[in-house]
Amino acid sequence: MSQGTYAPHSNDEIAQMLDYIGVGSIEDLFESIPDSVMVKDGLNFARGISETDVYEFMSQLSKQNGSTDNLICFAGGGAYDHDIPFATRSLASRSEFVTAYTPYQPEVSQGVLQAIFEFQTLISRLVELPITNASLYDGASALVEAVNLSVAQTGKQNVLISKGVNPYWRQVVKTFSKGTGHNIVEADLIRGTTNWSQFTGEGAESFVQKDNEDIPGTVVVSYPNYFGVLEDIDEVRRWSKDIGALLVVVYDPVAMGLLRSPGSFGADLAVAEGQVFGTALSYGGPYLGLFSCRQELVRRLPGRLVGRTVDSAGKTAYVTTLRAREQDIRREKASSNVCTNQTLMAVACCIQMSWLGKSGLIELARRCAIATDYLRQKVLSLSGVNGSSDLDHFREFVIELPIDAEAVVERMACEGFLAGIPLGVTLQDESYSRSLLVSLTEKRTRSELDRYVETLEKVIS
Amino acid sequence: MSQGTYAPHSNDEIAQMLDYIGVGSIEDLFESIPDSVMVKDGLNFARGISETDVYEFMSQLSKQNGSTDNLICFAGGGAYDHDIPFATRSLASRSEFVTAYTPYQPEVSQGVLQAIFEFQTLISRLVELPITNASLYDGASALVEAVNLSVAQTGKQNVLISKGVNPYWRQVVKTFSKGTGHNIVEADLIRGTTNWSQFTGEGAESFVQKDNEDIPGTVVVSYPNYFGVLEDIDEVRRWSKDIGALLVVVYDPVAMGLLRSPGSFGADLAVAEGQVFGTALSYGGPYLGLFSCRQELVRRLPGRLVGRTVDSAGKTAYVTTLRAREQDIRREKASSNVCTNQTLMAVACCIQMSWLGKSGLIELARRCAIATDYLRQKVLSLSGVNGSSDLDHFREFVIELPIDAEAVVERMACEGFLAGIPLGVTLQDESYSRSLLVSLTEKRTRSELDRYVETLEKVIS
Amino acid sequence: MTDSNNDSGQLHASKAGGVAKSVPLLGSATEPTIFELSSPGHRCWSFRDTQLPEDLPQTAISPEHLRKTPAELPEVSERDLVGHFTRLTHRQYSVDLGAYPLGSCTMKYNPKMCDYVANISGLSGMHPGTPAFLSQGWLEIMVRLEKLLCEVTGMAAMTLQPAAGAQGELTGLLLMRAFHDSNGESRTHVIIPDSAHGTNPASVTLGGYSVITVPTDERGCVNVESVRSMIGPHIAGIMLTNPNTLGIFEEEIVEIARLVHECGGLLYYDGANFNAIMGKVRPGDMGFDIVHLNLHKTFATPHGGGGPGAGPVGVSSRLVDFLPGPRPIELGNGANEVLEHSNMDISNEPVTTSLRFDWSWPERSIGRVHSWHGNSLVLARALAYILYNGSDGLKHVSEMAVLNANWLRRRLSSTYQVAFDRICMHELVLTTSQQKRDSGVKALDIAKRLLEYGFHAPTVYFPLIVDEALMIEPTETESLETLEALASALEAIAKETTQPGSKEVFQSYPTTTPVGRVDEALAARKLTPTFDFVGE
Amino acid sequence: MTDSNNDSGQLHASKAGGVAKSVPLLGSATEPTIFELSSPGHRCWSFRDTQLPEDLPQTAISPEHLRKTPAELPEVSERDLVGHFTRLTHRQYSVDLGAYPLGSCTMKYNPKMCDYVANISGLSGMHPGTPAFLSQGWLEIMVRLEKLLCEVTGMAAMTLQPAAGAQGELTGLLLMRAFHDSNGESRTHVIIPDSAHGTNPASVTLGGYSVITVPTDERGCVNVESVRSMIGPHIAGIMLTNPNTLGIFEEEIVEIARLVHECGGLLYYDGANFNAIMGKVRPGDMGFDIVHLNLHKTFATPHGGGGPGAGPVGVSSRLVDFLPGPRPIELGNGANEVLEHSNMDISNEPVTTSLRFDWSWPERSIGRVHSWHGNSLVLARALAYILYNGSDGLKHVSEMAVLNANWLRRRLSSTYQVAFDRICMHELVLTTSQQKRDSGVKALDIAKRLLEYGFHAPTVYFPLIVDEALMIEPTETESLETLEALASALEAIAKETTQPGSKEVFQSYPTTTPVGRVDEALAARKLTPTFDFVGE
Ligand SMILES: Cc1ncc(COP(=O)(O)O)c(C=O)c1O
Ligand SMILES: Cc1ncc(COP(=O)(O)O)c(C=O)c1O
Repeated sequence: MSQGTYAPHSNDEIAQMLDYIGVGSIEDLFESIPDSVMVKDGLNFARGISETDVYEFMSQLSKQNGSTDNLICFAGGGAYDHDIPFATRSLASRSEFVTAYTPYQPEVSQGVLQAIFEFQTLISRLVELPITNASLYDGASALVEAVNLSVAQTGKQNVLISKGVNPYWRQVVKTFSKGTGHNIVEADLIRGTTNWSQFTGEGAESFVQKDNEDIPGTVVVSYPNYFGVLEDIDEVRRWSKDIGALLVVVYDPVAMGLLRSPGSFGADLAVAEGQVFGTALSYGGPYLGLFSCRQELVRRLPGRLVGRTVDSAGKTAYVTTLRAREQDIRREKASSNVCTNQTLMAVACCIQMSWLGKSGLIELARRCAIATDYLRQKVLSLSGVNGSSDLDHFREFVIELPIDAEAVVERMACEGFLAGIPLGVTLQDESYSRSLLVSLTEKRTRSELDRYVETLEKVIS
Repeated sequence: MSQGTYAPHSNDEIAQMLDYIGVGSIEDLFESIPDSVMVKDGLNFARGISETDVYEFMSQLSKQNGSTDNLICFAGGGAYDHDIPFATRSLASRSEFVTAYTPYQPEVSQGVLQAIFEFQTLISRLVELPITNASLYDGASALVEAVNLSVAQTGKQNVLISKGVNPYWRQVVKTFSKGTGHNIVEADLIRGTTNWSQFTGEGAESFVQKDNEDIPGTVVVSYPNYFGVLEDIDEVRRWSKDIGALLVVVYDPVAMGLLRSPGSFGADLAVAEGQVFGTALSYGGPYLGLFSCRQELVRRLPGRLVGRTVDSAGKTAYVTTLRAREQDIRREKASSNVCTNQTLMAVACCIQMSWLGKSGLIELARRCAIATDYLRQKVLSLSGVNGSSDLDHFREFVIELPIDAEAVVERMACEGFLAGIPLGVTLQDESYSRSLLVSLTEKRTRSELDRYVETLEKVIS
Repeated sequence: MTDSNNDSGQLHASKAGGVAKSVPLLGSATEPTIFELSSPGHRCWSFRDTQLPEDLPQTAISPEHLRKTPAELPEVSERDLVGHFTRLTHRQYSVDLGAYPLGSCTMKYNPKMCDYVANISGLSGMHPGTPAFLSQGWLEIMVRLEKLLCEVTGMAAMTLQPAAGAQGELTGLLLMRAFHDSNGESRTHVIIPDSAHGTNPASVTLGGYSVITVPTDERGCVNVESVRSMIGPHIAGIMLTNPNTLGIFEEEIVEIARLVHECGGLLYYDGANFNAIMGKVRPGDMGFDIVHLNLHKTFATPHGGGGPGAGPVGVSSRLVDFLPGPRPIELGNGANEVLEHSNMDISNEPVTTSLRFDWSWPERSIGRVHSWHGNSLVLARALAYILYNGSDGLKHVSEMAVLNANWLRRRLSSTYQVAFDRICMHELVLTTSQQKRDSGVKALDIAKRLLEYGFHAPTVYFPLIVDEALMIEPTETESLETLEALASALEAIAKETTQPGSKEVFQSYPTTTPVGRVDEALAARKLTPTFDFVGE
Repeated sequence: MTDSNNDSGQLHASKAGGVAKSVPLLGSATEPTIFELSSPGHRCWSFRDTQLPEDLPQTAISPEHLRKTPAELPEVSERDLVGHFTRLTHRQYSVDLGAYPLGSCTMKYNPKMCDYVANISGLSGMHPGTPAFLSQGWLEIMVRLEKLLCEVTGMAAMTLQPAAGAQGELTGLLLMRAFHDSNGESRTHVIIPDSAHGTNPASVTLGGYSVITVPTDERGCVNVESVRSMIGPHIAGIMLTNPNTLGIFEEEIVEIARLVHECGGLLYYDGANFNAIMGKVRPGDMGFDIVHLNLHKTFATPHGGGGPGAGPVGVSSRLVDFLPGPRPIELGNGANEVLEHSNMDISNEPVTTSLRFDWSWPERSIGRVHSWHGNSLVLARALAYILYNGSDGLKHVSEMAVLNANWLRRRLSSTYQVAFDRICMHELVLTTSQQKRDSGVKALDIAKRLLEYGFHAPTVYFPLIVDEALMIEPTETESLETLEALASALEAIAKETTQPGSKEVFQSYPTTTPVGRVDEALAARKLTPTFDFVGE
């Protein structure tokens, strides 16, 4: 403020306003604050500086980061280095989208409302489920909400989650289950795919006895899973239906250009991280939680929903609807507490999916798959590098290194690569300390892949 | 086009359209082109590439440049490294401003028209002359148009220009005078200021004899001049009025925060380079030619002029006016051939001047002057560096170096400075080979100035 | 003249991407959906030339995994894409177009500078899984922001993970739970005022607690006697917004804090109204144990049409160990280093492996609440905003926000009834129940009419305890001149309500907007949530 | 109720920066000027902390130079600044909102990619006085663009300096003059078709020549016999637009070239219509000696509300020595190196002092025509656009532009009279003289009515030789669906003109726009060119 704030008032105006209000000073307006707790000597940090100085400072800080400016990104694990076309950037940053509030007054908010309506349609088409909400915070929160909805719907506290689901998301589910009291049971993996037999197999009678109250009402599986592996979802749907559980499928939106959709597997709920469509890596946020479900579940839908209707003259109009579910009306009985969501990212996603279009989405997925196949063949042929070769993968895969994966990431960084996600860190499991999760997008060129392999060879030998 | 163009047509649509038109192929549409001159084997350069690849390529090229990203800029000479605040950037890049045409349909072009009207007002207030047009290409073209107008008005082909005017602009004036036949006479400088006495003094009788047909009808002077020096414009106005000449003052818009305006000197015409208000350095363009004049000259005004009027309901509206002057109506008798101008830069200028406001403009000019004074004192105290110390300067000054100025610029570049403009180059005059024009803006910090002086000392010793 | 529809090769006009009829500039037809603009074979996309093989090897993915029918995404050209979404923006009100005095939402002007900060490629182009040694810039941003927010709120530490206010609330309640658990206590209830925002009770439920509602007294404050009567060993804590949603500062906060603490409960501060008190009073000093802030309100992240936001949660020292992990921390001795040093004190060294900042897990952390580290770019914006304003500037922001609200209160109090007519903080709540009684014109009608006067409407029907509420928050960025215009408009509207037949006339408003009054009932009855699914 | 105007401290409502009444979204009041939004003491500005002295030493500038009264720039807050200019954008039609079929203007969709290219800081942050060794990237851009444009036009070399088409024309005419001068000839006249754009005759005059006008024949082409009769030793050259402004290709161009060359004249090509012929035919091959291009038309620089553009001028080999200086050149042997090599062939070396590119002055240069090097960022955009499209893509662009125009021609020919109804190139000219005769409705009225149908109007009353001309250029970026909608609108309008009383009704159009029909006569009569100066 040595420079100024964005408050316009001149000193004269302040004086005039105080006078009009009938108080002698600004301090008088804060009289109701007990003196004992007032801030006496001002806040203990620097005075304001100019916009230029602030920007300069933030730029300097940014230079302490290894970003895609200086590291070629092979890291994924839930966040992917996709291209964001200029048209998407330009449109999504238009200030009407950026500086609007939640569309409380539909008559002057048709822009955002229609964009969300189109977003809902696009995601529903992607996953082949009829209902999609207006966004949640991120993939993890979408999963939490899916679990909450499912538990509320089935009345069963037990939730069975595959360890093929993103480990951070599982942590978030566990954190929030401390409040709801859901019982989260995790299914281990064997060689990259979920070992459901510990619950469904011979030695696990409980699951076939339908009246057992420990039967989980919710089953969560990821497709592809965190390790890039394509599990058998048909099978999961079969037995989960048998036990009367709702199936939540975590999916990769980009994969939908090539792979089967949650809806086609008969999923009840589908959740995903929507960052891949039009949102920058952004060091993890703001991202975009995607949430879709079957029509029967709509009355428990978390978050906002936009519907089409008409105005007083019968003209097409859009409005947020089924609001009675929401916290502002239902309060402590609401199905969710979500209020602010990630609308701007949903708008960007809508624009980006429209930019891709039908053929572009397929091409995008193909390109990710081609790059994955190319790199995987090459990397697995390096001596000392191992990995499963018999599983179907999409866009990411795990390699077992002869040395610590964190060390490899560090050394590869010196050569200009963000080599991947060291699984020992994300899974917090020592047995994974030599495992590296490598991810691909359409941005990676053959020469980058070739150099990656060469550099990796050098680094591990 | 291996990737695509921005033309939307599908192959089906193309076929359908050809059919509808009644031709068999695209080629049939080009039948009227004589076969002998048709392009046969296609154009001889590469096929299209993706947007991403294009951007990447251009970025790579940009890295071959020494820009303000890596060189601290002390160069001026008509283009200045001013800050462009974020609000200005953001507003001036709104696509309605960017992708509109010349406001031919005022009913749907009030945005651009009002912005130009405000721009005209701002520049007129700056220079204290009532008429300002909607922009010209750059400072040089504004000067050319001023000379053309003046010659047309006075009927006198002789034009007297101070060598204190930007040498490149003078070159442009001379280039275009080859068509108009104006006779450009240049007045030399003595120690930084124009030596008018060669024309007005004792030995130059012609100027006092009013009936001599060699009397120039136009006198051009720069304030501050190219060397940053503040000349005595009152004096020029006095004798130029005596001989019936119109006075054109070239000014620095930033200086108007501190210095007297062209209008206050009684100038008939005032022209400037408007880049300083909201336009990036841009390697020289697009910039913004500012053109103002007295009311009596409005019927000869080059370029567009926006005026206020009303619509059919009496509501305030803006429209381009006095169009009968312009080339599209007056054709070979038009006062100028200007059609496309630099509207977007005029809009940016309007926004930027509003951002500065009354106090900001003064502060901006003050800051330039303070930095100039600070650096000038320090640099002139270096041994081996000389410069005039008795003249008034604004924002730039010339130093005489003990070695070649181009060599100094080269060496200073290695230390991270764009040290200035070597005058031997711009004036194409060997006698200036050791002269360096050093310029300041509000962006330069004390530590940058101090380091500049230290580095210069090192470099010249 | 040819009948164009009988002509060959004609397509439906609604498919035309280049028609701007829906733009209010030219009238206000319906803008077709992107699906209606779709035409087979049109496209925007181009991908970089990777030099990789054209085809996916058959072996790569087994056929049973392959999708049978492609997702029907629209097929449009870039020109039509740009046209469509640009036109949508012309159908959207926003802060950048005019005042947006939505109470409880703090729709202030958001500096463009922050947009540019969020676009710095070294920030936006960072993968969140990048190891700490390569993320020192981001970690420093987070550590600095945490320290500054701690100073502003008077708390000991803060988690930056929560993505919005509501998520912050729930995080806070889980911290409350973890605290009581760690003391071996299982408390069951949380007290909430009847004026509270809906997210508060919803969060309490999700936190596994039951809500006890405390009524508001005649001065617009929490009834302290009621609180006194409610407290006991079952009380986990109390959630307060202060100033509360009536725009009134809870004067008895010290006493309330004493009461709640005495019974072993914790105080939760909903910081959605923090814009009123920066540099004037700190939740920590008032006795609050847990605080969430809405960075998208007070710290000027634009609201994006509904989000994103960020809802950092600060805690007093006894709760620090429970914070979500991982937390960004500064290594070395000077814990407060980044705060004490001048803002410009950053190392200009190139990226190195020497760590100044790192991640750490609090000892008894409740766990992770976000997929990654929170809404990082929102955090960077907030830091930039705070640095620009500085300690003095933030205080000025609050002072001006409160000044504006009080000016409006004074001005409007002769036309409308102010729900609690006393000095308010950053917002004021009117009740139009008088107007409703007299003319049948409702708060919603007045809101719709205000749109036609060139303003977004205030919040209506909240807080729930005020009949026919109009909740107005001008924010500090609106000028006196704008307040004057807003007040004049509201006065003119009040006058209009006194005209005969005003009830019906008002129900027809708004008419000058792209669409007229929207049929919300139909939307719910005949649910049509996508272009494909038409409800019955 | 209080009368608000009698209340204390009230300000005029038009000063309010936060009122969005002028936005068509909410109606369409008048937007106050920025001067009316000004209020003493409001401000946006903040400047960086330079640590320099606060005060300007008295000695620095003598008092007689100091300005006495400060310029009355407006005093507004950033919030009000942003509000005002954002509202202005809502009062402005643009390509991004819808079709803009202005004939002769090539208002195509401009890729956003180019905006981002122009914003690369290593391009936009370059001082134009930077020595060549530090400008290798920029020089390479210029050299590459020149070579590509030479290939597209068939010329030997090109100057990139001219800032727009008209400046290109004049530069070209000065080149013509220099050429004749160098041959010791002083020719006096330049032939121009009566359909020519106004800049052509104006440029001829400024080039010191006299205009001879050649009429258009019944096929819409230059009358070759007339040309034949006009030529002689006084003819400096001929200026042609091809396709001409009627959208028709000059079939006799080879013969015309022969005639003009035979008499020692030069052929000047006005490239404003170049969008029609890329990859199909080259001016150089047709015999043109001098060519200007409008990069802001064909090469997709957005028009910016009236500019900037760029008007490079290409010449045949005998004119190269006269080009404006300095020119960017590639050093070393491979003169065509940058063209032949793949696009990706650039050195990734850091900035060095080794020169691959430099500036050079043509031997007999006419001199400089721009303050610096031309509108550089426009040049960078054009290069990016050409690289994206490639040789095949540019041809496709022209083909689709021509296809679109012919589809419209075929479609509209049954409703309106096409001025010259034969296969056209990228644009077509209708005449509405029939409508005017029948109903009194003028081309201008039809244009205004079209606005209400959601389209920008075509160019009206140009070319001058066509009575009641409507000149339509759809460009290649509009889809068939949009053409269909445009045609339907024009057909519907034609039908409307046949209604009784249509003349008066049409004069009232447009009514759905922010302002109605604008009084142009009043604007000229009572000239008010600034907020301060009110004409009488
Ligand atoms: C008082 C109050 N509390 C909490 C919230 C919830 O914050 P968010 O929308 O960020 O989840 C809001 C937001 O409107 C609010 O006004
Ligand atoms: C045919 C023709 N020639 C020349 C020009 C002049 O070009 P500019 O406006 O770039 O000066 C135009 C522009 O409208 C034109 O259409």
